[in-house]
Amino acid sequence: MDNANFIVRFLTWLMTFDRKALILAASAIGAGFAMIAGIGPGVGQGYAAGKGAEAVSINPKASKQATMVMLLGAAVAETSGILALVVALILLFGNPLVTQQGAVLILAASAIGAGLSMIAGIGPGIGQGYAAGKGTEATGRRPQYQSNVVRAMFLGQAVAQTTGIYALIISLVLMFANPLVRLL
Amino acid sequence: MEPITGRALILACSAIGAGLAMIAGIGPGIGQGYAAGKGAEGVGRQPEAQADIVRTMLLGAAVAETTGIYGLIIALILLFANPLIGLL
Amino acid sequence: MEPITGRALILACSAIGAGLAMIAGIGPGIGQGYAAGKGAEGVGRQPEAQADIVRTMLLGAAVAETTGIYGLIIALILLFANPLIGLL
Amino acid sequence: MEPITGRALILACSAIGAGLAMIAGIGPGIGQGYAAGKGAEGVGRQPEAQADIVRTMLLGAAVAETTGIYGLIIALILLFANPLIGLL
Amino acid sequence: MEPITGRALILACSAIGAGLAMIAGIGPGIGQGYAAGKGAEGVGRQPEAQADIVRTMLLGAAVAETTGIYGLIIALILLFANPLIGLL
Amino acid sequence: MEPITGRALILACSAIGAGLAMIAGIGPGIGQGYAAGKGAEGVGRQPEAQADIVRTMLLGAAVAETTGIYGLIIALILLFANPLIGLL
Amino acid sequence: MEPITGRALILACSAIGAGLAMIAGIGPGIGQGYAAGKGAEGVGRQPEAQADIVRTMLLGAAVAETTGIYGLIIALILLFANPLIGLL
Amino acid sequence: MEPITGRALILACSAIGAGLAMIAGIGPGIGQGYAAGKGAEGVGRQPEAQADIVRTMLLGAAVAETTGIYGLIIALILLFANPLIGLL
Amino acid sequence: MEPITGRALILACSAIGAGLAMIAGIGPGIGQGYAAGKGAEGVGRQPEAQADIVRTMLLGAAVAETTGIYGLIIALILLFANPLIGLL
Amino acid sequence: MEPITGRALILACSAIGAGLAMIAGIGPGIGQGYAAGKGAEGVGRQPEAQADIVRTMLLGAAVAETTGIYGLIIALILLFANPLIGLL
Ligand code: NA
Ligand code: NA
Ligand code: NA
Ligand code: NA
Ligand code: NA
Ligand code: NA
Ligand code: NA
Ligand code: NA
Ligand code: NA
Ligand code: NA
Repeated sequence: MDNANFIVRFLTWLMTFDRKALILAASAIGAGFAMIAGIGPGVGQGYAAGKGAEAVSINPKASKQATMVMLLGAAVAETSGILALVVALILLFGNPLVTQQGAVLILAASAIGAGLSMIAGIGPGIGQGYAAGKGTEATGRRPQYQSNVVRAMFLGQAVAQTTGIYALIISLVLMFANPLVRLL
Repeated sequence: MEPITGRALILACSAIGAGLAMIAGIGPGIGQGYAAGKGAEGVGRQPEAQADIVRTMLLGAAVAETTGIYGLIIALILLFANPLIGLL
Repeated sequence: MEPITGRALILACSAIGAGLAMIAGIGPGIGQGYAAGKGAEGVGRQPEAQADIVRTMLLGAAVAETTGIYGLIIALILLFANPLIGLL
Repeated sequence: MEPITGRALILACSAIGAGLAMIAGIGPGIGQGYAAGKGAEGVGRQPEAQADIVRTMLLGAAVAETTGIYGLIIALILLFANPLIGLL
Repeated sequence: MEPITGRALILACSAIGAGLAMIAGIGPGIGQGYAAGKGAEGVGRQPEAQADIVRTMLLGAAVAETTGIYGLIIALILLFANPLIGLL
Repeated sequence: MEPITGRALILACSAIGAGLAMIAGIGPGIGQGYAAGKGAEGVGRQPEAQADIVRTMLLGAAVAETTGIYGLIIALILLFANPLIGLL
Repeated sequence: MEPITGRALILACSAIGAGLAMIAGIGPGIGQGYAAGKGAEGVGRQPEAQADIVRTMLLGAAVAETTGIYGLIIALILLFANPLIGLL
Repeated sequence: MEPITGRALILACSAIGAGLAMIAGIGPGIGQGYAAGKGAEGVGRQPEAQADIVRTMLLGAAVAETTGIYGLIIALILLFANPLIGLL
Repeated sequence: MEPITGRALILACSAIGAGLAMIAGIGPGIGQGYAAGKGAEGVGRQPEAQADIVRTMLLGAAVAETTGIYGLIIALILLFANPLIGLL
Repeated sequence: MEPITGRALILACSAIGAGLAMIAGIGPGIGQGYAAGKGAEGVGRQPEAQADIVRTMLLGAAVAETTGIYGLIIALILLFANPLIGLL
């Protein structure tokens, strides 16, 4: 043991902890990583808010319609933030990894991987918020084309959501249907 | 000699998790600042619509705040009502 | 005490690698959202060109999706068909 | 010989958590700077609306500050009133 | 008990390296999405130039894809033809 | 032989925490630079409003500086008046 | 039993270093995508200048590719001609 | 045989902390470059206001430099006058 | 049995340091791509000024390349002429 | 058998710190590229003001370079004149 190198010593030290403790400690870090996704909706919805204020100043008559499109688009942009919050809450309150069979090192690392994966949500959050802002702007300028604009906005936002969904799937697989444990 | 317990390891990692969760605050900060800039621009353009412009800016900014609040809540849960200790 | 095998270490790091690979998804999310916004703007300006605008937007968005798919593929390989285990 | 205790590990990780939490400050810095730029632009264009522009800019900037304050509060809690030690 | 060998450590770190390499995909995703947006805007404004616009957009997007492909290639090399094992 | 004590571990992690806290400075740097650019643009367009433009720019930039100062304060506390040592 | 040697540690960290180096690819991806968008926009507006626009876009994109290539070269050196092993 | 002491660990982590602190420099680099671009644009449009434009650009850029300087100071303190050693 | 020496640890961390240094390349990639886009736009609008536009674009891009080169040089020093080994 | 000494650990972490410090180079790369783009645009629009535009662009870019140089200096100090070794 004294002759072992620091990597083996560190891993052996990790293994002195209770199995559950190791997974739960990693879950705390994973939950923190997942929340970073919140950058996306924050930037995107803020952009939409700015475009909303601009639209109201350019065409005060259309302020109701512009504000409604802003809120609709911003609601879609919230998705990644909510998904990340759900993953964090699962890790903290309903951790499925603690009760799973398999090597503890893999399960602990899966908690961190599940959190890292959710960071992808930054992208859809920013992008959908941008679309919300542009939709708001267009509606403020020509309220008569609101339905065309909103349809194009929603379609584009749906396309922009995909990588956030991929990340959610990987995160759920790591937490609930971990294939790595079976590869051992 | 008191060895490091599993409970201590969880609490130590919770400190890091709480710090990571706060990074979400980058987003609302950027977004709301953009809204502030556009609001100021709009108020200069149509001072008579100031009330509507500011109301829309604040409404949108409130929506943009949520993920920063989510991060704060997760951090507070990790620090003050750590549920992981209960799962141990 | 549960022993650590090399195989377990590889699979553990594969879980983290899979999570890291998904971060690529930030890019398509931002880019396609930009395209969505420009598409919505264009449809509002030239409603008669709606079909062309939306087609171009979707074509460009499909191109922008690829690196997100690459990240997904690498993650799926790490999780379901881990080739590193075979190299051990 | 005083070995590393669980308490020490928590406090060490709290130092890292406090540093991570401060990173949130990137957001308000960018956002409020954008507002400052738009405010300066607006004041140059409509000097007669200066009071309205600056008031809106500062109101929006105050809203944009919050997540930076959240990060600071979490860091101060970790450093000065560490609740994790009490959970040990 | 089978101890951790150097070979296992290299393969474990290769999984992390492969994940990191995929992060490059953020760039093409954002850039090509920008091109998609500009393409959609252009097609709306000059429908008669649609062929030229889309061709230029796709040519530029192909150029922007390269570094995402580099990242994918490095990840595939690490996973399927790991040269580091041969250097051991 | 002097082993690594808990006190040393806390101080080592405080060095990393101090470095992390400084990263907040990215924000004010970008934001204030944006304000500088908008201020220069405005002064070129309305030289007669130079005093108002520069005053608004500097006021906004002062607001944008705060989170960078927060990061600096946390770093200085970690380095010079480390309260975590007292909690040990 | 073959333990982890210094050589193995260097090669393991080289895998991580190679992955990190590829992250540089974010830059050319964003930048060249921007150029693609501006090129498509320009071709739509001035179809008669298409050759000049595309040539300038490609020239600028070639310049923007370099740091992505640097990252690729460092990764390939780490993977295929690791000079650190020779320094051991 | 000289083992790793607490003092050595603090100094090692100080090297990493110093590197992290420098990352703050991203901000002023982007911001001041934006100001440079806007200054160049303004000078081209209003050559008669060149002195005012450049003075405002440099004043704003000086303000934007501060957080980069803060990062540099923390790094220099960690490297040359490490106060953490005194707290050990 | 050959254990991990200090020399090996330094070289292993040099591989990671070299990878980190290359990340600087994100900056020139984005910036030069922006210049490429603006150059293509300008050439489309003022074909008669093509030589001046391209010369200015390339001059500015050369300036923007420097920090990417700095990162490359530090990486090459770490890989091929590691001075840290001499300090051991 | 030569174990890992404190001196070796400091030098190993210095390699990582040097790599981290270079990341600051992202900022000047983006910022100066923006200036390059604006300079090229300006020269196309006002060829008669080329000298003024380029001079302002280069002056602003020089200011934007500083934090990249700071990062380089800290990296060179860590690699060639490591002061932490003297503090051991
Ligand atoms: Na997508
Ligand atoms: Na929100
Ligand atoms: Na793509
Ligand atoms: Na806020
Ligand atoms: Na490319
Ligand atoms: Na502030
Ligand atoms: Na380049
Ligand atoms: Na500043
Ligand atoms: Na430069
Ligand atoms: Na500078």
